[in-house]
Amino acid sequence: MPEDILMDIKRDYVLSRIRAGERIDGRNFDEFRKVEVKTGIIEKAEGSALVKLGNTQVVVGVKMQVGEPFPDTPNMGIIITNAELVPLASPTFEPGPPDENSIELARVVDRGIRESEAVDLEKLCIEEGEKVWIVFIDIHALDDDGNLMDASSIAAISALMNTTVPAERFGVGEDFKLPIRDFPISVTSLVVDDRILVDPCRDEMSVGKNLMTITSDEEGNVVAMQKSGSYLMAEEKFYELLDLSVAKAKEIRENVREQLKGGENGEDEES
Amino acid sequence: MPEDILMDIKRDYVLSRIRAGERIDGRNFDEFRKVEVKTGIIEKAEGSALVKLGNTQVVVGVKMQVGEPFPDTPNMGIIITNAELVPLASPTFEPGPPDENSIELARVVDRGIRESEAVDLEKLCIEEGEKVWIVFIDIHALDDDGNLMDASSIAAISALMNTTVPAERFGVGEDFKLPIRDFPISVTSLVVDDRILVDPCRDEMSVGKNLMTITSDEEGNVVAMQKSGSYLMAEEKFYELLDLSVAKAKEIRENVREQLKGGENGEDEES
Amino acid sequence: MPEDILMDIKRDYVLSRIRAGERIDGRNFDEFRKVEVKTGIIEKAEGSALVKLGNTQVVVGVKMQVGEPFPDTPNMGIIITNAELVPLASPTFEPGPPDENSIELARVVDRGIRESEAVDLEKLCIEEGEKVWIVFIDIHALDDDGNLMDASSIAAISALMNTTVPAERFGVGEDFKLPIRDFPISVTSLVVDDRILVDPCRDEMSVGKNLMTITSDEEGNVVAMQKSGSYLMAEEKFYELLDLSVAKAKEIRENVREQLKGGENGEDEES
Amino acid sequence: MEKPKLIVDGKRLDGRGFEELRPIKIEVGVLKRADGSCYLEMGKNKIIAAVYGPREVHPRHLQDPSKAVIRYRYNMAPFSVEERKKPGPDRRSVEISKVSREALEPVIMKELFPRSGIDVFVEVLQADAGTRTACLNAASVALIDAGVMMKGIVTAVAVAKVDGQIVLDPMKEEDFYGEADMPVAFLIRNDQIESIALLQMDGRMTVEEVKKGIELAKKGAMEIYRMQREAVMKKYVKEEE
Amino acid sequence: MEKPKLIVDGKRLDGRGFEELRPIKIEVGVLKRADGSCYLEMGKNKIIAAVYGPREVHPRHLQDPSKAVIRYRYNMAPFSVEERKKPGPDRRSVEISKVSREALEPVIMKELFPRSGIDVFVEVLQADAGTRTACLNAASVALIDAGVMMKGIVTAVAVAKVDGQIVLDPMKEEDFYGEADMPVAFLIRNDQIESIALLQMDGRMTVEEVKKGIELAKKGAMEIYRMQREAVMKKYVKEEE
Amino acid sequence: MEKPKLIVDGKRLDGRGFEELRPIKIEVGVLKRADGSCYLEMGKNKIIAAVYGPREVHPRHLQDPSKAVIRYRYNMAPFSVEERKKPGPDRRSVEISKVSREALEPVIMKELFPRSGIDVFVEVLQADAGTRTACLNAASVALIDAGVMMKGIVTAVAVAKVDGQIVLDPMKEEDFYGEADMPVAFLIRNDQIESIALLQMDGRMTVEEVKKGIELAKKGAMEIYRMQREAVMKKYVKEEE
Repeated sequence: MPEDILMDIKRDYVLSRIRAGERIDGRNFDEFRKVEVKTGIIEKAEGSALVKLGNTQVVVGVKMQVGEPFPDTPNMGIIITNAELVPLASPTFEPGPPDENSIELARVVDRGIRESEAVDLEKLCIEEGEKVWIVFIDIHALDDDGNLMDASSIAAISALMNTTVPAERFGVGEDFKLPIRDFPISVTSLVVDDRILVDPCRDEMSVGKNLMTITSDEEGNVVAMQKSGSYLMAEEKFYELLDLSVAKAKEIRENVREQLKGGENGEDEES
Repeated sequence: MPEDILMDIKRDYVLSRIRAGERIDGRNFDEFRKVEVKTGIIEKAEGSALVKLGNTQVVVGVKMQVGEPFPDTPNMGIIITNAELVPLASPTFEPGPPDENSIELARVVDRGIRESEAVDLEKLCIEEGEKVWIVFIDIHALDDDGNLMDASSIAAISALMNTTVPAERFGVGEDFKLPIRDFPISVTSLVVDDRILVDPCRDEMSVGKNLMTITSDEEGNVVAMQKSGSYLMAEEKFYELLDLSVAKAKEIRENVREQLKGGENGEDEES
Repeated sequence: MPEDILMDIKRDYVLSRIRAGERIDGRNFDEFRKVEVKTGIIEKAEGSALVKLGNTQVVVGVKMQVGEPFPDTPNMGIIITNAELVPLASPTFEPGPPDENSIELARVVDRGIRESEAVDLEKLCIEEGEKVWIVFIDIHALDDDGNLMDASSIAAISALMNTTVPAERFGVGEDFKLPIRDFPISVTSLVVDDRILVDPCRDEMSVGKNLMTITSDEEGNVVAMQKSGSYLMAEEKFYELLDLSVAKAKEIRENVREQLKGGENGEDEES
Repeated sequence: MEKPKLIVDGKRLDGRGFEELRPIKIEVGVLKRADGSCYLEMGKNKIIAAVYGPREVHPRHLQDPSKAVIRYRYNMAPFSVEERKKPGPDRRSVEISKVSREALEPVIMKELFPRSGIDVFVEVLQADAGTRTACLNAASVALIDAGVMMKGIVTAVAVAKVDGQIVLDPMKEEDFYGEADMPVAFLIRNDQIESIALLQMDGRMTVEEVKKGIELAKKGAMEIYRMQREAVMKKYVKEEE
Repeated sequence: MEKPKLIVDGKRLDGRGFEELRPIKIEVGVLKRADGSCYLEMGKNKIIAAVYGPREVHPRHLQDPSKAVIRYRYNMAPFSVEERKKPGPDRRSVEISKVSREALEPVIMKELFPRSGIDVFVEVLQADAGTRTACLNAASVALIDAGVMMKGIVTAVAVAKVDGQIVLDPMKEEDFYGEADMPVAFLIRNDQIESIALLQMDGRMTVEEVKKGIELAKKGAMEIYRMQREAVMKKYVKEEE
Repeated sequence: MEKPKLIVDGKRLDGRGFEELRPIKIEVGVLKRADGSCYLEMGKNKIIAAVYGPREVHPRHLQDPSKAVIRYRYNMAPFSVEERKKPGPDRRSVEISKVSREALEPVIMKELFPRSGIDVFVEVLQADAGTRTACLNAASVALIDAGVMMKGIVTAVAVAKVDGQIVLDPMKEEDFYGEADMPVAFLIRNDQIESIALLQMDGRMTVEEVKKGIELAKKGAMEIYRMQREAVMKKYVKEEE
């Protein structure tokens, strides 16, 4: 009961601020929280990244194995994306097999990477129809303070860019950097009444989970979209979201790109 | 509570009618509901059939794959029968892995087909000890108004008779009709007091689930039997059931055979 | 409620006796219940043993299969130990997948056998890197009157000593006795206040599950230890346990060895 | 498996124009046990939907004291696709069930049925691209057939980008080889599209193409909406006869 | 694996006549923790059965306010068969558990124990054809040992058609290569067979052969029934000494 | 894969002496959502621990009216080891979770929080031998950070027998090729080792070596204990600034 009341108070507060044209943490409506990216943090993984989006934290690790290609794509590598919403990351996550939320998270991140063709899968063919590289992208949530989706997307592409294909260990040639040719970025917004709140934090989501995720590629094409949450969205609102999301993605992409290049990834340099 | 009362009233009504020598839907005690069979309804399946038994509806689809034979029958194909009591078909079915009822259903249908040797499994050997055809018989309940068992049995053998082995698609020769050499028919009855109700509808089963299924082949041999339900059966009652079931099976078999031949299966003709 | 009261009374009684320097069944504190071992009781298994430890009863069956070795030990056979705490054995066991107790049981028994190198795994290599023997040790509890752990350990090593490798059946040479080169024995004690109760029976465990299992090999080396139960153990108490357990193991080992040699295993003689 | 040309002489592989739906067939009230039901064909898709409820929810702690709990289960029959599908939910069907439920939840007047449950079960008997939209269309009709109060009808359709063209209601080859696929569902009330209830997309489209796709989807949805209404009407007319 | 001749010179492979049971051994009260228990051998089958209850049912919503809830779990030890069996229930054991429970339910006087549970757990330590009937025989004795009130004893046995002959209590080769297998259980009261509690069959038999099989099963069941009674008696006589 | 020499010129492969720990780094309060948290590195092990509670337990029948219910979940990230680990608990992690929980249960003052739950979740982000002890060290600190009342601090470390020597805090090669591994946890209160909270061992050691190992573990644990205290202090000093 007390928890319910707390939730009610929180929701009322968030709504009153929104109606006053403000967000509770003082951000502009189209402003992301601070994005911090660190790559190469898991030496045992082929690639890895820790992303902080405000207080939200996600680690993505990339592992690679040699396996058989799918029959209908005999000359292409395989991507398998998995998300674990471990109970460490939120009081609402429970141990157990993936629920619909972690499945949706994994699949939307996967689509951004897959549809932007960020990974050059043909270069991951070892022997046509017989042996290809399987890329496991494992999303591991650490702290869910809202918008795990975008934190995971950024962590996933960053980890891929950090990945070295361990060909030597598998006895199939020399190690090489995973061939990456695009940089998809997802932008998730909360739709509240007539307002769009980009990168909602968890307290903001106490008003409802009316989310829209739009992922775009380097050239500003849309590569994945997902309406998530039980709500109805006005058509015009969607068009507004569309333009906004592609614009914000560009901004975040530059920010992340800078960090990936930057000297702050000491551990990354050696690889 | 109201549901319980409704059930009580229904049971009392059914019982009073039975004691008066009548069934609630006016059928004779040894009378099946109307049987309607349509084959070839799922073009993507190798064979299929929709069976209506009164309001009870079941679809069976047959899919085939190439696989390894069992070590002790290296020159024989494999039949795998599976039943899904999906929650669409009855307010009492719940989503989840197969429970004891769907397992029993699948296994009894399977035994009728297997023990009558309806499918000539030796003709499904592609390469002895290496490659054989696997026949997947998937029973999909749509509407459970009682006696899913017989509806499923009829649908299963009808779908098998409708099946073309997709040898070309698997690159192992030319397509051919699945070799069928028997026509097993199951007859399920409800035992109430001293009465035998053939092909019970669901309302009749409100008096208890005292069922007996007897499957016989074209020559009137018994190929499978299953007492199902928590009850005791008098020996003489069983002998009565035995004779009755074999006789009814003959009748149903002719009925179904007519329909399978008949022109009403437009879609079936091309195959 | 009545059950809780019963438990309380039982616990108080056990504690009062212990404080009076006695065990409820009159045993000395360092005394095992009677150990009875019968081997070869399951003719269809490659090896088997039934162990009674007082009223506690466990059957272990050993089955062997041919399979692939682990990549990092290409010339060694594989041991897989599994325990089923079937609901037949205790009112507190429930049907279902192995819980933490049965997993712990299997793993501690496994460690005793594995770490003492009781089975000469190199002799179970059929073809390096390709084919090795897999030894399945299945622990099947029948009656849990306390200390399933030691009953299972004794049954496991006894069953292994009873095992014939079925090479002929698998077409890889002649049958031979499973090569055994050590005789690990676990000793489990209950720690109550300042007292150590070796081989606790179930009623004694009503005072708590403060257990310590110490497994030693033929030469008196420690090969496995497991503190089990939510309690804190004084360091000196542990040293006392250590010396005691190794000494008791020696005694039990001689006892079991006698029985395995002895004529009382009629069925064993033929193998 | 090389990509075939999907548009030849301004026509699609099955002869349709860009803005043309596949043939649709809708039957209402096809099941006896369910409170509402619908059989729907859309091209080679064969869908059957059932609605149970409002009914009691077990166990009790799953009840919501303020409104009905909606369940939506999208399920494919093992024989519905080329390669036999293992029975039971996979990751794809879990996701589809989620977004489909979320499309219906704001449309169903849940507040009218506190503590109760409304279950929507949809079975794909044969799949041929666009199953999630076909299922939603069948589910909407089954909900009406069950007498569940709603703010309007949910109608869904996919659009795709195929050989550079935005086309309506892609069939299997277009889905597989096309550049993008975008399933959309709308809330339609009084013959008016009111809002978007479901929206997903994967592939690659410019922002302009997405907008064009939405416009095309609206056009397609209105056509389907009319067929949904007609099917419902036909049943009730028949019943009154 | 060619089918061997199963009947030679009018005798079965193990030397038995057509109407002869395999050797049976029954011990009552072999487990301490269970409320009732029984160890039974029938040929090479080695079975152990335990009964718990009547006892409380958890969680509560599984209770039946008007009678006891019966559970029956048939389980094979991994080492009980030639090829190691993966632990846990498979489809076969689920079906056997169902029909076995349904054979006992009408015999146990469930109404005497409302809200409680009676659990029958049966482990197959070694299997050699006819395990389900051997298990039921052991379960019946364990129920008596537990003091559970029953309308009589359930006694089970299989018959088979083997090389054209109807034979009693088939062993493994007869089960595997034979033409038909028919497990039957009877309710026996006051030394009289009253009714059929379990009946299954697979294979191929004429109606006449089925009837002949039932007659033979009755004969076999009566023999087993006497051994069940004797085993129970032996225990209680011993206890009184 | 031949066993390498693990001790060369009296030094271990990574240059450590026999009684030397790997470098340790501890950070407190690294997560926002959790009530207490800790990030810990020990050699290449990277561990993150979170504590939730005392909080309500659902469903109710899992509550204990007399004390808090403790859960402990040890989990390895799929990318934490050389060969990708399938997500979800395996037998090893179930056992580790059990003995770890049992080490903390007698130390946490559970009686102060009847009906409530205290959850300790520990994720291994990278594994390099000794994860269970590193996890317990992180968990202890997270419990303090969450303000959970305890009788002291639980501090854990492993010792091993390697090329005949008893060494402190084995790293991966020593664990894999060594003769024995013995993880130990102590309850430490007022700078004093009070008792043993966890003890496991596998390998082969004489009784004397086991005793020597315990002594060495105590030495190592005291060092870690000081680092745990320091890390906690650092956070609270920072907060007061």
